[in-house]
Amino acid sequence: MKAAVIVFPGSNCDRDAICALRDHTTPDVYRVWHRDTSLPKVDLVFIPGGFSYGDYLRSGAVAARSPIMSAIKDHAERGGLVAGICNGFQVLTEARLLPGALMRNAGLKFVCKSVDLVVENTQTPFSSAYEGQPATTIPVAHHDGNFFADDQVLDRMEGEGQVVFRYVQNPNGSARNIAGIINDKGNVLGMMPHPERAVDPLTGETGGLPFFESLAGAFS
Amino acid sequence: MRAVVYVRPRGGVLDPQGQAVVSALKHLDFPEVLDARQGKIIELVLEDGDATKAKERVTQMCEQLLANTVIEDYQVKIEA
Amino acid sequence: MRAVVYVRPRGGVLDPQGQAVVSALKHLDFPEVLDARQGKIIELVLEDGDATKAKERVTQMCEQLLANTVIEDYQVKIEA
Amino acid sequence: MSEERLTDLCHAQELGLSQSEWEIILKRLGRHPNETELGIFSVMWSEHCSYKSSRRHLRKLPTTGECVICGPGENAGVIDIGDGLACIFKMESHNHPSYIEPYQGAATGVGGIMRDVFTMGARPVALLNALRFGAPEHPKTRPLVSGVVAGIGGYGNCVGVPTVGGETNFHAGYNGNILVNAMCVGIAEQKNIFYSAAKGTGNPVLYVGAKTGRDGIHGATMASAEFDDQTEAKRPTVQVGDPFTEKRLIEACLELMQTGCIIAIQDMGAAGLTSSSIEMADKGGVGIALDLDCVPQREINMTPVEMMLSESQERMLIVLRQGQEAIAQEIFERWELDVALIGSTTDTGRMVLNHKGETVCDIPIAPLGDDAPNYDRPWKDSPKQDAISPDEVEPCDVAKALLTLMQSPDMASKRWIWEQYDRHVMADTIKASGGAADAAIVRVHGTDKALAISSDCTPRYVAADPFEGGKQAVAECWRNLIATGAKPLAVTDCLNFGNPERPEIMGQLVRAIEGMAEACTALEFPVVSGNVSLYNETAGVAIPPTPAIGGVGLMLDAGGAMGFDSACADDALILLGQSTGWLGSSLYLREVEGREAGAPPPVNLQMERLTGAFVSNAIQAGQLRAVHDLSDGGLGCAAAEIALASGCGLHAYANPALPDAAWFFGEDQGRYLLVVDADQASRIIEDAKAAGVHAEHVGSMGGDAVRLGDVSLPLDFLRQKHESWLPDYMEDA
Ligand SMILES: Nc1ncnc2c1ncn2[C@@H]1O[C@H](COP(=O)(O)OP(=O)(O)O)[C@@H](O)[C@H]1O
Ligand SMILES: [Mg+2]
Repeated sequence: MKAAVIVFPGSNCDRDAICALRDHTTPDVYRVWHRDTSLPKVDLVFIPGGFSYGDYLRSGAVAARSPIMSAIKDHAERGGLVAGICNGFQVLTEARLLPGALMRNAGLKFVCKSVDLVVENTQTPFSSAYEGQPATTIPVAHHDGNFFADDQVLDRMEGEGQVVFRYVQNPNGSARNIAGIINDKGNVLGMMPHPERAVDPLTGETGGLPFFESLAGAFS
Repeated sequence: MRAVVYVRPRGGVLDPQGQAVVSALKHLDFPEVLDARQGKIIELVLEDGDATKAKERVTQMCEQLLANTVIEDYQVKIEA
Repeated sequence: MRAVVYVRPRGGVLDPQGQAVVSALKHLDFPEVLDARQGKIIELVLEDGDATKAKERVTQMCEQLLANTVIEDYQVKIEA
Repeated sequence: MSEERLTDLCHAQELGLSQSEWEIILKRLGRHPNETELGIFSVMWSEHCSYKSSRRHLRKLPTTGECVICGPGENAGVIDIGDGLACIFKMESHNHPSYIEPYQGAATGVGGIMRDVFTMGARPVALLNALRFGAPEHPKTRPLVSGVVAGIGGYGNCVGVPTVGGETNFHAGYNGNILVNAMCVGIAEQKNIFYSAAKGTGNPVLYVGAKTGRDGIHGATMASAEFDDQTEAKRPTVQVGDPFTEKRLIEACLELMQTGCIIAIQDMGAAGLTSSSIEMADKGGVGIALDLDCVPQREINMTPVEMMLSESQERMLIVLRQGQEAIAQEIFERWELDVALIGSTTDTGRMVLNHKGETVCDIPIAPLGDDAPNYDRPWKDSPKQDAISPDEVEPCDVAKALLTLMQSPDMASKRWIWEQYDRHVMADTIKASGGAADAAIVRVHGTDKALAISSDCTPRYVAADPFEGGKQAVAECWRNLIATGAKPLAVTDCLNFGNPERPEIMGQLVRAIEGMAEACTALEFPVVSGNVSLYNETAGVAIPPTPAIGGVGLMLDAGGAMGFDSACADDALILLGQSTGWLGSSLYLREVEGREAGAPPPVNLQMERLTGAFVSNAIQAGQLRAVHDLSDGGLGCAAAEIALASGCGLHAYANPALPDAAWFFGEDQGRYLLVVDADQASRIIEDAKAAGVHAEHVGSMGGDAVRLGDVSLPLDFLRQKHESWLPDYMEDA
C-alpha cells in the first residue's frame, strides 16, 4: 500500500495526516505538491484538512482547480482510493468527485469539538474496521461543514449506502446529519471529522484508528 | 473594462447567513425585514476589449470557478 | 418591497479574497483579469411601504449591522 | 537631498514628539528633518517602539537563568528545552486596534505575534489569548467579544496553529479599552535560531510577503495615545489580516532558514519597514540603503513616508548572504509570495532612502537607538488597602454563593469561546482549554516531552496593590505549571496600563514590575520576552492595571501530564498551604457582596517554592490522582471545578475555625487541592508536614452533588449554570 498526501498552499493537516498514515496504514507516504501534474504510483490519495487558499471565495474552490486535480480524477477513475478530510472533503465536492456542497455552518461559527458518529456503512475500504463498533467519537474543526445536496440526491445516496458517517448530534446544520459520504463507485470518501487527530490516546480519543486500519487492511 | 458578477444562493438552498441577518435585524428593531438572502459580488477589472466576448469569458469564469452551481446562481454584468 | 445592499471592501483596504480570485483566474488561463474585489450582496424582503422611508431604514441597517464601515463601503437600492 | 518641504516643531508635535525630542533630532542632524525623516523619528521614538516610559523599570526584571538562550531584546525569548531544541515565545497586545475593529484587530494581533516567533526560526506550535472586556451590560461588550473571538479563531485556525488556552475577564474598568493579548509559542532547533543583527556590508535586503498599502499608518503612535472622541475618525488605520499569506510565509521562511542563506531576518511589525530595517542595521552596526521604488505596493502614489510607516501585515525583511538571491527567490515564488530586492547593507552607518531618483532620507542610525528617549517619569504608590478580617463579612449562604461565583462572568465556562478555536491541529495537543488541567500541554513533536503553557493575571489584586498583584500574577502562573507536573522555565509578559504621564498610573507600572521581579527571582522563573501597552484609557479613566504573565514549563514525560478530571468516588481531598480565610479583593467579595475592597492576598514566595516542590515530587512519584491550584473563588470553586471535570460529586468539610465564606471562598495564595486515593491520604499529609508544607484532609469525593459543609448543589444543575452563562449572554443579542 502506498499513499500520497496532497499539499496545497494553506493545507495545515498534511503533517498530521502523514503521521497517522505512517503509523497506522503504510510506511510509504509521499507528499505531493498541488502544482505537480502527476502522482507517484500510489493506491491512496489523501487530501488533508486546512484552509487551502485561505478558504477564500469558497472553501476548497481554488484547490479543486489545481493542476494535480486532473491526475487525482484519473486515479479515481481507475478505481484508486481517494480520501478527503475536512478541507479535503470540500475540495472533493468542489471538484465534483463527490456530490453536494459544504456550506457555512448553520451557527455561522467555527466549531471545534469531539462529536459522536454513527458508522452507517462498514463495507467500504475506509470504514471496514468499524465493523462491530457502529459508534465512534472523532473531533470536528471547521467553519464550512454544513453538507447540502438536493433531496433526490440525498435520497439516492442514502439508498445506495453512500452515507458513511452520521452525526449523533448535528454540529453544523448538515443535511440529514451527514458527516461523511462515499461516491457511487465506493472509492472516493469525504468526511468533515478528523480521524487523523484521533489516533493517539495521549492527545484525545482514538475513534480515528479504525479509519486508518481499514485502509491498511484494504490492500493487505 | 469592468465586469460585475453576482452570486446568490440558489432557490431552495438554505441560507444560514441570510437567516442570521433577519434575526439580527429583528433584534435591532427592524421588524419590517421579512426575509434576507446573502450572496457575493465579485468586481473584475478586465483588459479592454469586446463586451460580448468579455461576457462570454466571464461566464466561463463563473462556471469554472466563481460560482458553485450546486448551491449558487450567478449573473454577469459588463460595464463599459 | 425589496432592497438590495451592496457591500464592498473600501478603497485602500486589503482584500485578500479578491487577490485570491485574481491569481486563481490567472492559473485557469484568464490572463485578461487585472484585478478583482469581492464584496457581499444582501437582498432584503421588506414590508411594503414608502420607498424613501425604506431607503432611510435600510441605510440605518447598513450602519448598524450590514456593513462594517471601518473597512467597507455600502450602497442601497430599493426595488419596487 | 530632495527639495522636500522641511518640517518644524509644530509638525513634530502632531506626530507625538515632544519639544526636547525635537531638539535632539535637530542637534543630531544639524538641520531640520524632512517629512520622511521626521516620520521615522516619530515612530521609532513612540512609546510603542522605544519603551521610553518603561525601559528603566523593565531592567529590574531577572532575564537570565540556566535555561535562557536569549532574553528580551530580540523578537521573542528563547529557552533551552534539551535535545538541541529551543522554545521561542512571546506575548503581545493588540488592544487599540481590537477596540476599533474587533475581528481584524484581534486577527492581526495573532498574526503579528506568530511572526515574532517564526522570524527567529521557530515553528509556531501553540497560541494563547488573554482577553479583558468591559462589563457584560455595557452595550459594546457583546459585539466586541463576538468579533475578537471570531478574529482570533479566524486567523489561528486558518494558519493551522492550535489555540490551546487563555483567560477571559469582564470588568467595567475595560468598558472603554478592552485588552487583547496574544501569546505564541514555537519550537526551533538550537543550531538554527535567527537573530536580527545584519552584520556585514553589501548584503542584499529582500522584501517578502504582502504588498505595502496605506494600512495602519501611525499605528505605533496610535498605540501610544489615549482614546478620545476623535478615535472613531482614526478608524481607517486599521489593518486587515491575511492568514493565508501568513501560512505561506511561515512555510517559505522556515524552508529558507534551512539553506544557510540568511544573515538576519525581521518581521515588519509596528512601524513596519522603518523599525525592521533600522533594527537590523543598528544591531549589525551597519548602514542600510533602500530603493523605495522596488517596494511592492498595493496602492498608487504612495509617498516615502507612507511606505516607511505602513503597517501592512504579513511582510518580512531579510538580509541575505551575497549571491544567494536566486535560492530565496525560488522558494518564495514557489509559495506564490511577492518578493523583491529593495536594497543592501552599507558601511555608512546611515539609513539612506531613494525614491524616484531622489534621496528622501539620509540619517545616522545610531542616534535612533542611542538617543531614544528614556524617561524617569514621576510616580507615586497606590494607597494601601486595609486587610479584611474573615469575621468582618456578612454571614454566608454557601450554596447560593457557590452558584453565584460559578456562573459569574469571570468564572463561568468559556466553552463558547474556545469551541471556536481549533485546539488540536498539529495533533500534539494533550490538554487545551476545557481539558481540565491548570495549564495547556502540548507535546514537543516527535519526542516524549511536552510544554506546559499558562497565561495569568488577577487585575483586581493588581489594582488593590500593584506590587502584590504583580507578584501574584507570576506566582499563579508558576503554580499552574507546577500543577500539571511541569518544571516551570521562563515567562513572557504583556504589561497593560493607563497613561504613564499620570504619576498614579506610573506607580502601578513601577510597583507591578517590582512585584513581578521579586517573584520571578524567587521562583527562578526569568522573563525572556514581553511587551508594554500604555495609554489604555479613555477620557481620563484608565483600565485596571493588567500585567498578563505567560509562562512556559517543560515536562519530560508527556504521558505524565496531570489534570483534575480523574477524581473518583471515595478519593480524599487534601488541601496544601495555609488558609487564613483571606477575603480582601476576592471574587467572593465582588460577586456576592458587591464590594471591591481590601488588600489582596500576599504571596509568601518561600512557601510557594516549598509547596510547589512538594507537589512536583508527589506528581513524579505517581501519588496523586488529580491536582488543581486554588485561585478565583478559593477552595469552594476549585472543588466544584474538580467535581464538574471528573463527573463525580464531593463533600468539602466546613472548618470550625473560620466563617464559611472565609474558609470556602477565601483566596489565600500558594494553595493546591490534591485528590488522592483514600488509603494514601494520611501518608501524604505526613510527607507534606515533613517537608514543611501545611496539609489537611478537607473532604472526599462521591455522590452527585457538590456539598460544601452541610449544603449542596446537584452536579448537573451546577454544570448547567456554569456552562450557560456565556452562551446565554452571547445569544441574547
Ligand atoms: N480566551 C480564552 N481562550 C482560550 N481558552 C480560554 C480563554 N479564556 C478561558 N479559557 C480557558 O478556560 C479555562 C478556565 O480559565 P481560567 O479560569 O482562567 O483558568 P485558571 O484559573 O486555571 O488559570 C482554561 O482551560 C482556559 O484555558
Ligand atoms: Mg480560574
